[in-house]
Amino acid sequence: MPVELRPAPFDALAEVKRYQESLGAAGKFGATCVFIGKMRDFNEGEEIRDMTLEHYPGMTEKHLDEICRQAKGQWRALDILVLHRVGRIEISDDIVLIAAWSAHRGDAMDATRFIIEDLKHKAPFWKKETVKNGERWVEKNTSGYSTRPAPPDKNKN
Amino acid sequence: MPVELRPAPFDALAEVKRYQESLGAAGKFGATCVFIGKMRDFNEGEEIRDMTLEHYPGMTEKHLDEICRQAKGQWRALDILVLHRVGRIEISDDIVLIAAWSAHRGDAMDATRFIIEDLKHKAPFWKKETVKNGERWVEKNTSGYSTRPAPPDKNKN
Amino acid sequence: MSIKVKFFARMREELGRAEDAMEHAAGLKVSDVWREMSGGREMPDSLLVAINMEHVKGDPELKDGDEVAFFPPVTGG
Amino acid sequence: MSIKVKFFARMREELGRAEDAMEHAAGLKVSDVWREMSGGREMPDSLLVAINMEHVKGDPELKDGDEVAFFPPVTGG
Repeated sequence: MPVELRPAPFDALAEVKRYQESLGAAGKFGATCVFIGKMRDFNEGEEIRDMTLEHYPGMTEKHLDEICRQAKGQWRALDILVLHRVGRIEISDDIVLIAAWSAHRGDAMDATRFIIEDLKHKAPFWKKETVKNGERWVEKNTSGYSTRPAPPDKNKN
Repeated sequence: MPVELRPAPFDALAEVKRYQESLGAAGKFGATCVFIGKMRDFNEGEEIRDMTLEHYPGMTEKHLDEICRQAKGQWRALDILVLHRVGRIEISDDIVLIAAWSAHRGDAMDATRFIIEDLKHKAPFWKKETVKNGERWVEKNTSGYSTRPAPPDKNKN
Repeated sequence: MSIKVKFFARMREELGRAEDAMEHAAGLKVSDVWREMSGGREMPDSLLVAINMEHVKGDPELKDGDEVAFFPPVTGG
Repeated sequence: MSIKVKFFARMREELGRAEDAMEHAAGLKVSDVWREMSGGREMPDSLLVAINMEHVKGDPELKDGDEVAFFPPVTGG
């Protein structure tokens, strides 16, 4: 159940592949859910040039370990991988990777969702963006939706 | 928004990477959610040797296209990729891949979840497993959970 | 009118064919097709039906040229 | 007793340092540390506080050797 802070760029999909192969549990899990958050070139209507991600060494790792422990306790996840960039980040860099392996799709997806939401709202990271006229702290993470969706109509045929 | 049925094995993570690169939208999406369903070596307490996936040519593709269209209408997904195996499937083969790209994590994750649930409950595919004593049809897809999870405690600090 | 009929998975095996066709006067319903095709078997509760590749519920009436498919609960993904 | 204090992000910039320390008699609360460290500034509504790397709410009392951290809303992921 590795949790790692990465000061250098990483390729999230390659990391999932590499870690999955190291699990050696081929055939033992039926469901994998992956969430990847990437550095965008815009935020709050403004063009972003790059970003610096500050964290609280010690607490950040501890908090992420605790989220993963909670997720594993709540859903039947066989394994979880969390990677998060720190330091200077360029456009299109992968910032965060959450991956969960389970025998069951609901467990894999809910565990992934729980971890990214907790991370976004509680893990001690802070983004400072470079925009045209200087730098600015990102004030607050958003709800993660562009619009509030209506629940899908499960009864539709 | 490609939807493809694949008669031959595919590497789901490599397909995500390949398709993402073809999008050419580097920096335009912030969130990617991927769900991969793999062939397990056990089901309902019995060891599985291999499996055959039957489908309804024409209707299956049409239904998957329609699910993706609905998902795109409901969430702000920039793009969606759906691949599904058909035919004879071996242990550990990737069976289904759903990937959604969005500017927002909630949209990417909800769209992915909606598509896999609809696919599991409505898309015309049928699994026949080879077990020790012969073959058997899988009777029904499950809820996708090993246990019914309690909602995470969002207020915990 | 003429109707095309398809069977999948367990239904295909039980009825011994993947497709068939029937000619009939107007007013034919899904349940009539099933009865004719299955040799009078009861329609299983879990049986699913599609007309022209769209899921349908209940027992709708068919029109000339329709393709009716009978199949068990789906198990993809 | 002695307390270690840390500041992150905007708080670090506004208070001009990443860490500090203070000595005090027993009975010190988080709000006392903030007042002392910030030169009497009002505590921002959105300010978050951790003691020994755990989030805390309210205004708990500190004990000898505690590490108190002040930071703005988190924005990772």
